[in-house]
Amino acid sequence: MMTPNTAANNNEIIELELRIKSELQYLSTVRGFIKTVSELNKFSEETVMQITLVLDEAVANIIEHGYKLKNDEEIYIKIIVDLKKINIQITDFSEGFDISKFGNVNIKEHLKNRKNRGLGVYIIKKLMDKVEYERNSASGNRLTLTKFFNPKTAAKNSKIAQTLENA
Amino acid sequence: MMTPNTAANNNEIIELELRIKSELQYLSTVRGFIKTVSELNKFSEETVMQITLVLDEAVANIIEHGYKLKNDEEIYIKIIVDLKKINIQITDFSEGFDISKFGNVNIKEHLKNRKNRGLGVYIIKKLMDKVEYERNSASGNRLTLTKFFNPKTAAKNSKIAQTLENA
Amino acid sequence: MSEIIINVKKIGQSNSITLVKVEGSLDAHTVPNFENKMNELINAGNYKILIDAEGINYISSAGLGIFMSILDTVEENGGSLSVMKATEQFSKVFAMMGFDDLFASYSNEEEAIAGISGKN
Amino acid sequence: MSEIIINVKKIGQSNSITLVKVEGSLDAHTVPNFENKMNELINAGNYKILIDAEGINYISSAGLGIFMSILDTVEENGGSLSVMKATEQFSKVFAMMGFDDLFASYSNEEEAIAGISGKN
Ligand SMILES: Nc1ncnc2c1ncn2[C@@H]1O[C@H](COP(=O)(O)OP(=O)(O)O)[C@@H](O)[C@H]1O
Ligand SMILES: Nc1ncnc2c1ncn2[C@@H]1O[C@H](COP(=O)(O)OP(=O)(O)O)[C@@H](O)[C@H]1O
Repeated sequence: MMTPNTAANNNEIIELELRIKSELQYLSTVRGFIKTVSELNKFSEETVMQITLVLDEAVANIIEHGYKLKNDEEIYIKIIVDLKKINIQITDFSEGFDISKFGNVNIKEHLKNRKNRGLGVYIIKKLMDKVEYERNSASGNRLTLTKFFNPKTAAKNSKIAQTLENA
Repeated sequence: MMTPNTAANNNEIIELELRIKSELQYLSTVRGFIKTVSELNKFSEETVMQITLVLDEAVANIIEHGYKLKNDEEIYIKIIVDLKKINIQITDFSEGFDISKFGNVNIKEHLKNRKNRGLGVYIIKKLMDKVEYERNSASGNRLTLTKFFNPKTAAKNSKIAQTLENA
Repeated sequence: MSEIIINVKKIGQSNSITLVKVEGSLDAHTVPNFENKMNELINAGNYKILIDAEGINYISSAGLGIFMSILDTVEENGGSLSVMKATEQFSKVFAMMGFDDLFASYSNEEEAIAGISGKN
Repeated sequence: MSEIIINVKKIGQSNSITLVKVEGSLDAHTVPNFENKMNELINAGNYKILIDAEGINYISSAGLGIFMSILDTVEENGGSLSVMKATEQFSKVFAMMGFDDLFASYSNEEEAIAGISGKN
């Protein structure tokens, strides 16, 4: 494998960051950002659709539940793409929410009861291969979402997704 | 006039930041960023065209002349839009270049001699109403570019542009 | 684009179907606006609703949630909620959540009118 | 999109015009590629060049600079550089810099062939 540096020189690593204030109107900006990053990288349409939705859900949750709709708070979205994966790091400075500890939604039960909330976390876990949460008082909450390009690598790493799939 | 805070609540102030590494491939990302910001704000087509070009020129110059094509250096692009103006702040950590001190290009002379460089600074100064440069050893170089929505306000502030226009 | 445009029209036999054309993105930002409009319609007694989704270029879980709650309300009142001309993103998100089993989906207005009228 | 696509074709009487169709954005990133291709063509003796700009969705000063230097070289060799089907952004940037006086601009291939052949 190439070192990150060589890869960067060959345009094989992409690293971009978008910083927004905690306002729901910026959700469309976040989606536009993904679209632009995708054009740089020629992701498949399916991948673009999935990471767009996941990022929208994650950022909407931070604004609504993390910052409780308070404007003017910070959210950083960093995208790092290498030959194997798309890595999305979302940073915020709210109280924090450990998504990995959040009970899996039984989507069939959910639909039966016509609950109209609680779908965002389900979508995030279902569509990403890896979902990690880390909290640090200084550097804030960091949600790291990973999607592998190679379906085989993905399968190995997508225990959560598989569990949900079989739910 | 509204306080910034009230305005933000009314979606009248927009503040977004894009952070890129010093690679020319990201110029298209920067342009995509402007496009997305413009959609949020419904700028005129003319304005979008102008700020897209100006930002592309300014960032290309930082990468080529400031960072001398060295990858992996940081460039921050912040856009703040209020009811009166679009404000673009570009930050980098290279040696710095005071664009305001750069001699104005005589574009006719330039064209006569068929010089194929030195057009970027001309474009930046011509299309923006205000071009300011500030250097701080800690926080880097900051180029602040302003475009007013109201042509009357713009005229008052566009001494540089006018001088160029008459050149 | 951050706004949505909603247009309402009565169609079908004796104008019994309320066709709601939605244009824009249905995300957490725009959904409250959509929800208000739908609630107005439902409160005014429109229970047979057909959504023209051709202009919905994006839907997130916030949008899905509203579809669920509209479905609840109209069915309680003996009505129905259907969708026509769904875009790819819309269809995929609905299918991913298993929502496609809950809503009738049509490819055009004629089919939709026939289908909805046949059902009730 | 960060890449450009360049297609070359000979047109006009006795194939004397080199039509270069450029697709993509001509910015500081893509211009070296464009410049290399143009230098190849010029070094091979193609001095009557027509650029099909329909697919150039964006041009910055880096792109303008190359047009200037191509113009220099082909005119030195008794040739010409023309543009056809320019997009709005392309035309505006050219006009802003006063470049529109230096290049013949045509709206389609027929006009271009007539114009270029008439000139030389
Ligand atoms: N970033 C976050 N900060 C705090 N709480 C969160 C966050 N994300 C999700 N949650 C919690 O998890 C719940 C489920 O989230 P989600 O599945 O997106 O559904 P919804 O947002 O519709 O409630 C939320 O209601 C909230 O209590
Ligand atoms: N950000 C920058 N850092 C250092 N030097 C710069 C910067 N921007 C412009 N310059 C200097 O100003 C000159 C003119 O720039 P410009 O008008 O963009 O033309 P070009 O980039 O084609 O030379 C450059 O050649 C360079 O010497």
